[in-house]
Amino acid sequence: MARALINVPAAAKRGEIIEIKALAQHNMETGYRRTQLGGLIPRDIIRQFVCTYNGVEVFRAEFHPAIAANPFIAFWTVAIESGTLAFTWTGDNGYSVNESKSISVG
Amino acid sequence: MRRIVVAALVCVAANAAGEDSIPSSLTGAKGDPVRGRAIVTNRQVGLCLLCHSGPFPEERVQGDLAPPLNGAGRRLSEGELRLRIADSARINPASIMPAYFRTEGLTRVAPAFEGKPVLSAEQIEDVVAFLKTLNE
Amino acid sequence: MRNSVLALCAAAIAIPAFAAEIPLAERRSGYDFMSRETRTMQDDDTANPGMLWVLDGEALWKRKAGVADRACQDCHGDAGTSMKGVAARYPAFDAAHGRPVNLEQRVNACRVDRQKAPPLAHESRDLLALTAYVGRQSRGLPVAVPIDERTKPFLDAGRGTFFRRQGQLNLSCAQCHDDNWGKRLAGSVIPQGHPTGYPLYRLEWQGVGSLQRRLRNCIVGMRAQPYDFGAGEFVDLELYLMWRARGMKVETPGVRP
Amino acid sequence: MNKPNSRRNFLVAAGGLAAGIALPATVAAQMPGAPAATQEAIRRMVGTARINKGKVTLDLPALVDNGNAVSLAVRVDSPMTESEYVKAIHLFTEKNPQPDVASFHLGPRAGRASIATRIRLADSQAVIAICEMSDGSFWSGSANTVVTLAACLEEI
Repeated sequence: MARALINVPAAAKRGEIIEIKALAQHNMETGYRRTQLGGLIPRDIIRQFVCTYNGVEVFRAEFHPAIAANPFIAFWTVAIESGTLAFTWTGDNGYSVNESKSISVG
Repeated sequence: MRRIVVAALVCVAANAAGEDSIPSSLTGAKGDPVRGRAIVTNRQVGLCLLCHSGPFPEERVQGDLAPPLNGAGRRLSEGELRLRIADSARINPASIMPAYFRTEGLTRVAPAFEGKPVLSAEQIEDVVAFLKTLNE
Repeated sequence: MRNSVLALCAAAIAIPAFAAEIPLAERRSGYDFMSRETRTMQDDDTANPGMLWVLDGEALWKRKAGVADRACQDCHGDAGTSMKGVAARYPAFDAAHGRPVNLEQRVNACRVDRQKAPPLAHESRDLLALTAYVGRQSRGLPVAVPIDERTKPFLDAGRGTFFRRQGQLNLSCAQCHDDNWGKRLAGSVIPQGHPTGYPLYRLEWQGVGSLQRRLRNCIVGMRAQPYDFGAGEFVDLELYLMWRARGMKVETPGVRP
Repeated sequence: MNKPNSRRNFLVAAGGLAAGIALPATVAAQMPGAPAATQEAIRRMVGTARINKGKVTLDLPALVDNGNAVSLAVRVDSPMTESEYVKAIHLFTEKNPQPDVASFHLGPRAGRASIATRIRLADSQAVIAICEMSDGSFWSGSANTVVTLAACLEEI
């Protein structure tokens, strides 16, 4: 099933600054909500998002419960060479998702 | 308590169509304007600010479906306010304003609210007493 | 006597023209009442969280299911062509049931009859995903529910529900969405209530939901007893709402506050 | 369906946190006006460093449709070169039950010091962005927003 939706330009010029958008499927349960019976719903969130470019970390984010459900993040990176952008989301209860996109830089 | 409510409901029903006022208190006593203000501004109890606005600077979001409550106490007598809250359909059958003290003639009322008026007689008297203080 | 006549006259003057249907040219999607940020969320497929459900729906469309071991695709082929415009025509008359059925019911009929699989639960992720995926194929196309002698009685029943006052607060759909759209109910602008984006991602839900879930929200707000998911009254109301939105563009998956 | 009302619980929790906590004077000097819990969270992130005003632009709609997903963008005035770049951007709120929102780690490879995300806001309040530069300096920007509560909720 769709765990994430990532948008990276398929091709870019060397040195071009490209925008990357990533949307992950996750409820981001805050840990502050209660059921109708009054019980606290335990926190269950994505804690970290990492983007690597040919193995080198170019962007990282740490999330707290105030990040909206189905976390969306947009950021920029310089297209330096052809290769792979890898995305990793990790979080509570062993949550871990890996996705990758290839980019051709000319 | 229950007897008072039933008696008061009858009292509203006895108010013939065409009259513009319920002159006497639904409880026989004066309401408390401080409690009335709390009811008016509570979105789950009075619901007033969903449609009306009024002199409540602490309430950021107020509705504009219905006339502002400002000056309600100057425009309308206590009895006129009481009728408009209890059963505004008597003044305008097409009004969007719910009848706060009528339980008959309603359709598909949720079980949790079946047979209950939106506000009790005491609460309506509190609201009337509060609205009467709105002179500007 | 004279007094009561005068009072009646005054009452008559006080009654505004009410419950008039919105002229076709003045209809506006709920999209038009949203903030720029929320509109952007809907417009940009890479930022629209509803697209996560659409992607799930695409996977389900291709996945074999049931005793028949058949996928939607095995009968319908590429959804991009076979499902184009379909959601814009629902609810549609179903001969087997002798009444209109909505898209959720259509999907489930296929599952039971063709795939020999159990029906998907109302508001389940899979049913929302499949309807979002099918709905997505009609994006940009005009809503066009066919009204004929078979569907007309159900359309009229739905119209009746739309104008009927209900609940402890004694409100009708029409009082808000025909008579008072554009005004504010507390902080929220009242839209006209055109169901052009369903199933849609509602920020309030933090997820995707069906039109019937949304209708239940309104009915609970009126303090009325909601109809059960899939109830005939609900489908008739859906049919009326879609007819009322005829010609407007499908936005699925929409985003709303 | 068991859908609890998140915002109401959020608000209750926020009220508890807003109760005053005595703070060292240095922290209060870093972010005057911010509630104690927010100041405390900022201090944990930046230590005792001075926080300058400026260089950080926080885009937040003045009025939001729903506090469950508020679009937010941060831009920092930086050339983003090997020698001068943004290391991190931290977001804090004033009235959420927990003031920390997120931290974003950038570097010269970002090319542009700009991020966008969507956050939850329990109530109308200020959001604060603090940026850590490659030279070790801290800069801040903030924005206020009014959160509209939905009129018709699923459960009452």
